[in-house]
Amino acid sequence: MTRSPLLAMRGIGKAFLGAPVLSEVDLTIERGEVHALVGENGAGKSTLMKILAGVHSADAGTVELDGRAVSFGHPLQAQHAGVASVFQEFNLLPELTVSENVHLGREPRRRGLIDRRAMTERTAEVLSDLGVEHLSPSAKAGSLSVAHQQITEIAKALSQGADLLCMDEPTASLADAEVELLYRLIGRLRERGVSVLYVSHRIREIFDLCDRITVLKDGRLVKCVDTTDITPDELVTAMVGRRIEAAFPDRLPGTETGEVRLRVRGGGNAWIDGIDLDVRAGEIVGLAGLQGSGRTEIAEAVFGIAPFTRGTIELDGGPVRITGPRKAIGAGIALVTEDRKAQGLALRQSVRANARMVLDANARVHSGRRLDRIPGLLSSLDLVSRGDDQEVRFLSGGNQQKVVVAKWLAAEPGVIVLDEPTRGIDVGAKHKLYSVIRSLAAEGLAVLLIASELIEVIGLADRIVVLHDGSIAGELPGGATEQDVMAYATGRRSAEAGPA
Amino acid sequence: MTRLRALAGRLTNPTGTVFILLALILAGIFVKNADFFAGPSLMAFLKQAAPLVILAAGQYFVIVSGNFDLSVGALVGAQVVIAARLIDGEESRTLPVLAVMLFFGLAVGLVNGLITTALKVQSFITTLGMLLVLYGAIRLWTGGAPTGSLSEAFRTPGRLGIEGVPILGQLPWALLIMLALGAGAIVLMRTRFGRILMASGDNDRAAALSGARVDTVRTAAFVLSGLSATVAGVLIGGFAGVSAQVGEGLEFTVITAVVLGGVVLGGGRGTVIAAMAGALAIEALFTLFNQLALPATLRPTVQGAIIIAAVAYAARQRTRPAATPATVTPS
Amino acid sequence: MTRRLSPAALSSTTLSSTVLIYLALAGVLVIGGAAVATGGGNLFATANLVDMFTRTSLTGFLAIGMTLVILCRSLDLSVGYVAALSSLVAATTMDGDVGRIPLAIGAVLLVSGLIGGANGVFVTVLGVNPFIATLGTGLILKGYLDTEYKGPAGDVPAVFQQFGYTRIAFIPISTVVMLAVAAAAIWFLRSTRTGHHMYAVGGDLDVARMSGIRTGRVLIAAHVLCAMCAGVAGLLLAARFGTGSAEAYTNLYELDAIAAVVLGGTLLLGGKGGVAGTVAGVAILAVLDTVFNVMQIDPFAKDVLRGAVIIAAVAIYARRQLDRTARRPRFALEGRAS
Amino acid sequence: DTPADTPDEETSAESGDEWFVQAEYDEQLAQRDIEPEGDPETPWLQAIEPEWIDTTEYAREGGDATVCFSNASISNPWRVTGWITMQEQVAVLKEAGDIGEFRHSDAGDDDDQQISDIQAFIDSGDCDALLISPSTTATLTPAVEAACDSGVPVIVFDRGVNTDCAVTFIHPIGGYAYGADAAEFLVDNLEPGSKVLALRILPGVDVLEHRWAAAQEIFGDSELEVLGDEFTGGDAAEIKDIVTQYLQRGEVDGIWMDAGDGAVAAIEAFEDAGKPYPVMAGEDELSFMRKWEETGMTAIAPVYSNFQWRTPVLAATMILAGEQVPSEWVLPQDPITEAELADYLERNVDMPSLHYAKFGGEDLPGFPESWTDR
Ligand SMILES: Nc1ncnc2c1ncn2[C@@H]1O[C@H](COP(=O)(O)OP(=O)(O)OP(=O)(O)O)[C@@H](O)[C@H]1O
Ligand SMILES: Nc1ncnc2c1ncn2[C@@H]1O[C@H](COP(=O)(O)OP(=O)(O)OP(=O)(O)O)[C@@H](O)[C@H]1O
Ligand SMILES: [Mg+2]
Ligand SMILES: [Mg+2]
Repeated sequence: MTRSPLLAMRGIGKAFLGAPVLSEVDLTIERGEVHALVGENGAGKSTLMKILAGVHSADAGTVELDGRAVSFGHPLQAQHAGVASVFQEFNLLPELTVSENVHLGREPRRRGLIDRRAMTERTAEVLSDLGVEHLSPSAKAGSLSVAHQQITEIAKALSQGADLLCMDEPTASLADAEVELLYRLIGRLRERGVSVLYVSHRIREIFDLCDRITVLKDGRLVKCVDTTDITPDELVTAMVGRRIEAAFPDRLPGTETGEVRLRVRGGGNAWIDGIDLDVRAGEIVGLAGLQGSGRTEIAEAVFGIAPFTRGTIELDGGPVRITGPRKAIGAGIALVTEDRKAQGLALRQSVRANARMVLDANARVHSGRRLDRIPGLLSSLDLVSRGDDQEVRFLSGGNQQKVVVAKWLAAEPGVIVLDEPTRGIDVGAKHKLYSVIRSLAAEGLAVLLIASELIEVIGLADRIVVLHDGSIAGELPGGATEQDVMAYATGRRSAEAGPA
Repeated sequence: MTRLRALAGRLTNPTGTVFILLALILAGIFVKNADFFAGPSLMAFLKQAAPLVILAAGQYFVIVSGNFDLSVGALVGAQVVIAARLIDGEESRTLPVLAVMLFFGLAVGLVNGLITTALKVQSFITTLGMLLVLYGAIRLWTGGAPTGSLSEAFRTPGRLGIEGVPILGQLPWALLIMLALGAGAIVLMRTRFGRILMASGDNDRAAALSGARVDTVRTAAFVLSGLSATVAGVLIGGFAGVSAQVGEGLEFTVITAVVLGGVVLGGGRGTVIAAMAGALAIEALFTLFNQLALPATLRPTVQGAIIIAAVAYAARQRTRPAATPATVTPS
Repeated sequence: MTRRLSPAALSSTTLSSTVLIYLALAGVLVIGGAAVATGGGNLFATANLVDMFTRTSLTGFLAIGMTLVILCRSLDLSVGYVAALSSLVAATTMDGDVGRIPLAIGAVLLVSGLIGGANGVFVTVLGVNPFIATLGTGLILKGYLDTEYKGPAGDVPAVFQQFGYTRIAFIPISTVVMLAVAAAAIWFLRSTRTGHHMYAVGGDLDVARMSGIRTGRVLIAAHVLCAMCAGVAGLLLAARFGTGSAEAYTNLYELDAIAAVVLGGTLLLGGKGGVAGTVAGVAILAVLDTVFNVMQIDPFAKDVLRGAVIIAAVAIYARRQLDRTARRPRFALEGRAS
Repeated sequence: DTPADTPDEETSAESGDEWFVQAEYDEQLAQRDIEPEGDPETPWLQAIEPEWIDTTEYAREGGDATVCFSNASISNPWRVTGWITMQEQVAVLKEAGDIGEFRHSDAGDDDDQQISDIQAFIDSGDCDALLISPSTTATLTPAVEAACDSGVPVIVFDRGVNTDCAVTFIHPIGGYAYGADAAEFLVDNLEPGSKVLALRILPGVDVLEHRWAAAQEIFGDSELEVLGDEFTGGDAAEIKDIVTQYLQRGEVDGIWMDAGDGAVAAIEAFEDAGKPYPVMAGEDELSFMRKWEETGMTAIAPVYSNFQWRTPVLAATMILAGEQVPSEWVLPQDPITEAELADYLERNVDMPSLHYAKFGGEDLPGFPESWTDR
């Protein structure tokens, strides 16, 4: 008799508010296996994982753990069944300490009471298991660096002693050294017979760590293969559905690189320093760097959210003082923020209300002509919606992002800063955005593009400015290799030293 | 057919709940006493409901922008007392005193708004404090009980109307003021101000990053609430004269009315017309209680149960998705 | 990572909020003491101390319970009604019979607990905003009280009245009990899972749920405990009145309790604060009352001052909160820090 | 003997009329006709059937006594008027050297607060006499008992407490008499079969409940029809609204009120509906009395003697001087009839509208400024 796999999910289907996110997805994980789950943004990876973790319940399909059918109505049930999860979004409470966060929901008890000493000791154990130093169990989570927060999340999942550990992009905010730690740890878990479900966009990690790969695309299972049976190129093709070279549209004919529109000299504040930046009309400048390297801070400084306290900004050759978003908008700057739900959209308002928000809020850019342009703008972005009256929270992520872009384009800016514009949106929408970015350049806008997926910066930007630790580490032409960018981004090479 | 469906859809959405409720209550009144719908008695009902409707509109602005105004009841009371003391029966003082009252209402709203936005004190606390301050200060000023008296002119808007209108009898000024202000509120919500107010309540960060002056519009909402309390004070004082208890507890009634109208505490959702309908529903409910001769002591119980049920029903509607197919925006 | 932690705690604050609040209390005592002294009085005379302590107990019970619901990002506007009803349940159950005291206490805790449970269910299961849900419960209770009790009812035996009147040295027994309940609540929040989870539920409902916390149960537990605290407040009312009184609900005790909680540094948005601060908040209000009384301040001026003090105190806390939203700087304000 | 077949008389009696005590009702109605002892010019010193008691044990040398006063509240115009009168009386006694210091605390209608206030006075040990105007009868009883035990002479006025430990309890005849004055007037002035609406402030307050209990007793024996009894919170807008609604449904011939607050609003409802004025029982509150005169309607102003606020301070000085006081000091309580209307309006011509005609402070030095310019 063959032992049943540790986990067997069959025919899983899930829809949010009528929009299908997963359909007919199968996933099996053997004991001691490290199983990769890959797919484009919005493919449904996190959703599948959340169904497994009891956060969402599936609309269709069955889940078997250890050969027994299970159905989790609450995350607690999943935990009890031996499934531990590290979620994609941070899942920590800033006011609680590391050890409280690690044990949240499962506090050790002695005689019915929370045993804080045991809690601290166990946390220290898990952390040292992870090989982490300099992370005090009694530090408040809110005071930690992003990397330490991520480690706390991992510790939280590990401490559950689960049979199946699910990790959704655990390395997204980790530096190389910390990623190494995680590798070693996963190796040790595998030896103990623990299975790992590993979600990541980093192809290299997948080939380094995983035994098998399940590929999702648009909520459907594309294939499930052994890592040894597939090459990275084939995997990417399977994920995207076409060859990657085709991924980025070419520079549009007639795009002319004109005068410098945005010029920053010696810009700095508490988080960034020594920023010299030129963006010309018709030019796309990419900002690359690791998580936390200060890309968003540059965007925020240019847009006046956290203004530069040193240095100068010039727009079209004239010095300007940008002290807040209203000043920036008045000066013709637009910022597509990195977190569209928290910063970009009023989710319960209609498409129309969101699209005209910038015009409504700023007398200086408000005009009847611009208002009249909005419907055309939305349709030129191929917005899919049930009409202008629909609340944007019911739109898919890509369409939400189109609304954000539309609201900024409505104001006809001269400079547009795009911070992670493709985060969490599906392939088709991504592509549409790529060509939108191209056409913005063709129309003579100065575009500053921030994207975590290096490939996007490389594929779209005319020039790439690489940041390291809050300062500019170097500048590369568009189409530079990933290695070159990473060399600057990780600080292995710096502008002063020149190319190695 | 599709129109019917659209109507049905609108009625089952959380904002529509209040219209169903209002219809049910009115039907109840009709069954009990069809005469209620005769012109004069209907006018009397609307005349007396007008202040709450106007207050609801004012409170709506504050709630939709993400705040609370607990000080309106005390402000209504203060305004009536101020009017009585300053007018002191002199007809000629009516207009100047009305100007003083408007200024006072504006100032109270402004202070509420500034404390909430600039000092970042939660509006619940700001307006609770303002309630205490107004309550105490006004009594301190008048030595505990209202003094003076209102002029005839002052009492006109709240008490009188256009006489001799066919069918209706008297067309109350209060009703006309209510309609005008209601229409004004609806129009205001369609202006840039209204849109920004709504967006600020929904997501103040997104609104601010779009260049909205979030603090300014929120403060303006408090000012509108202060002004609506002033108008309500003029109407209530006009309707019934001065008494020591004017306005007491109105804040809870009006917040309930607004929430009954499907406006969500926390901001960003609901329409001003539904909020005003919520106020009418509450007033109609009180009338129904009266028509049913429900023992006076029992009324709060029924009222509480109905409010919880209605808000729970609306909450249920809110989590249910509308199932119409998506289309590409036609170009 | 699409969601980052609010960087609230990034700055290296050495002063914990609770310490700050006790400093505020000390400040109020000093200023109040000085004010009284200029009028030739002594705020710290035994009589005044007794007065201050006495005034803490009733609001104290209510505010302790209120702290729990506010920590969970909820609210309870029905506590005044619950306290009034509890005083009646207690007095009518005792009915002058010493032997029935335990029964009465049990009945009060049961009734108030059930009401709290109903509040919790309205909020969690029916999804009604707590402001409206508990306002509605309050109205329901008001109707019941007005209909059922046309005035004071029941008879509290002298033994139980001691709960309202006896003191040990200059500390009233009711204050001792209140402090004991406060200690129990602090212990509960710190040492039991349900209590600890209240911070998580108020901090972030989704995070709490994803961490395996039964958020609904926690919220209901908070409401039950809050109502039971109101029940104890009702017992104290019964002890002090010698009878039960429906009229007690007219005093807007719920607003006092909320004010005390907020003065005590608990965020109305939940997730942060605690009972230790609340006790200080209650004490601040009690000191103010005593000072106003000793100084013979006009009752209406009292309201004005109270309102102003509450707003001012919360504005100061809010300012501190603001300072702390700053991100950890990487560079010094001028030039690079190396 | 199963409970099912015996009608539970006790409970039915209780739930029907918890507030009605036949003996007290009879006593109060009788007291209305008894000539009080004392000078009619100073009704606040008159007493109905007083039982004088000796107070020499409280006698104190040298004047300048510290008198403390725990007030329930000044949350309505009647109490505000009385409180001013009391302060004026105190000023006179201070001038005379009888009172050195007058301390007061205001409980804002909160029973628990008032208990604390009383305790604070006792604990301070400074009070030579303690005046208490209880916020609620039953609930303040233990606190008053504790005050009596402290040895300080305690004087209770307005609402009573369920103990006679106080040296004297000062009050007008009472709620039954008030309610009966009003109800009898309606019965006498309305045709049999007429319809009466009762407007009440709030439930559960004994002084108000007694008024209504007496009215029910009298209406029950009459041929008047009571349309309903409504709680208004004393809010004029609420009153006008309710009366308007009743008028929409049919005729209302008479209005009975348990207190005069907002009486004018009730009258206006008739005016605005174009209906004839009802026969009305209001109170000696001036806005009502002025409206009454202006309209010439048939009305009466029952009185809950506001001048009683002078008596406790005077009683305190008497007690501290060792003079005799009545153990229960029942003050006269005569309604103002049509015949006296003009006289009382004349005497109070400068007074503000929410003032009470029988406030009894005309002879105090602060008159009239202290009542007009607050
Ligand atoms: N709670 C929700 N309500 C509505 N829609 C949701 C919800 N959660 C996810 N979605 C939608 O479901 C789709 C799949 O989301 P999911 O997070 O599973 O993608 P993913 O594969 O994890 O993507 P990524 O790589 O960006 O993390 C997306 O279109 C997303 O907008
Ligand atoms: N320690 C922190 N705690 C909370 N928020 C932070 C912290 N550090 C940075 N942030 C916020 O997170 C966002 C990203 O920070 P930062 O600019 O340092 O990274 P980045 O280079 O933009 O990286 P990415 O955008 O890829 O996350 C910014 O909005 C910043 O305000
Ligand atoms: Mg994901
Ligand atoms: Mg960023």
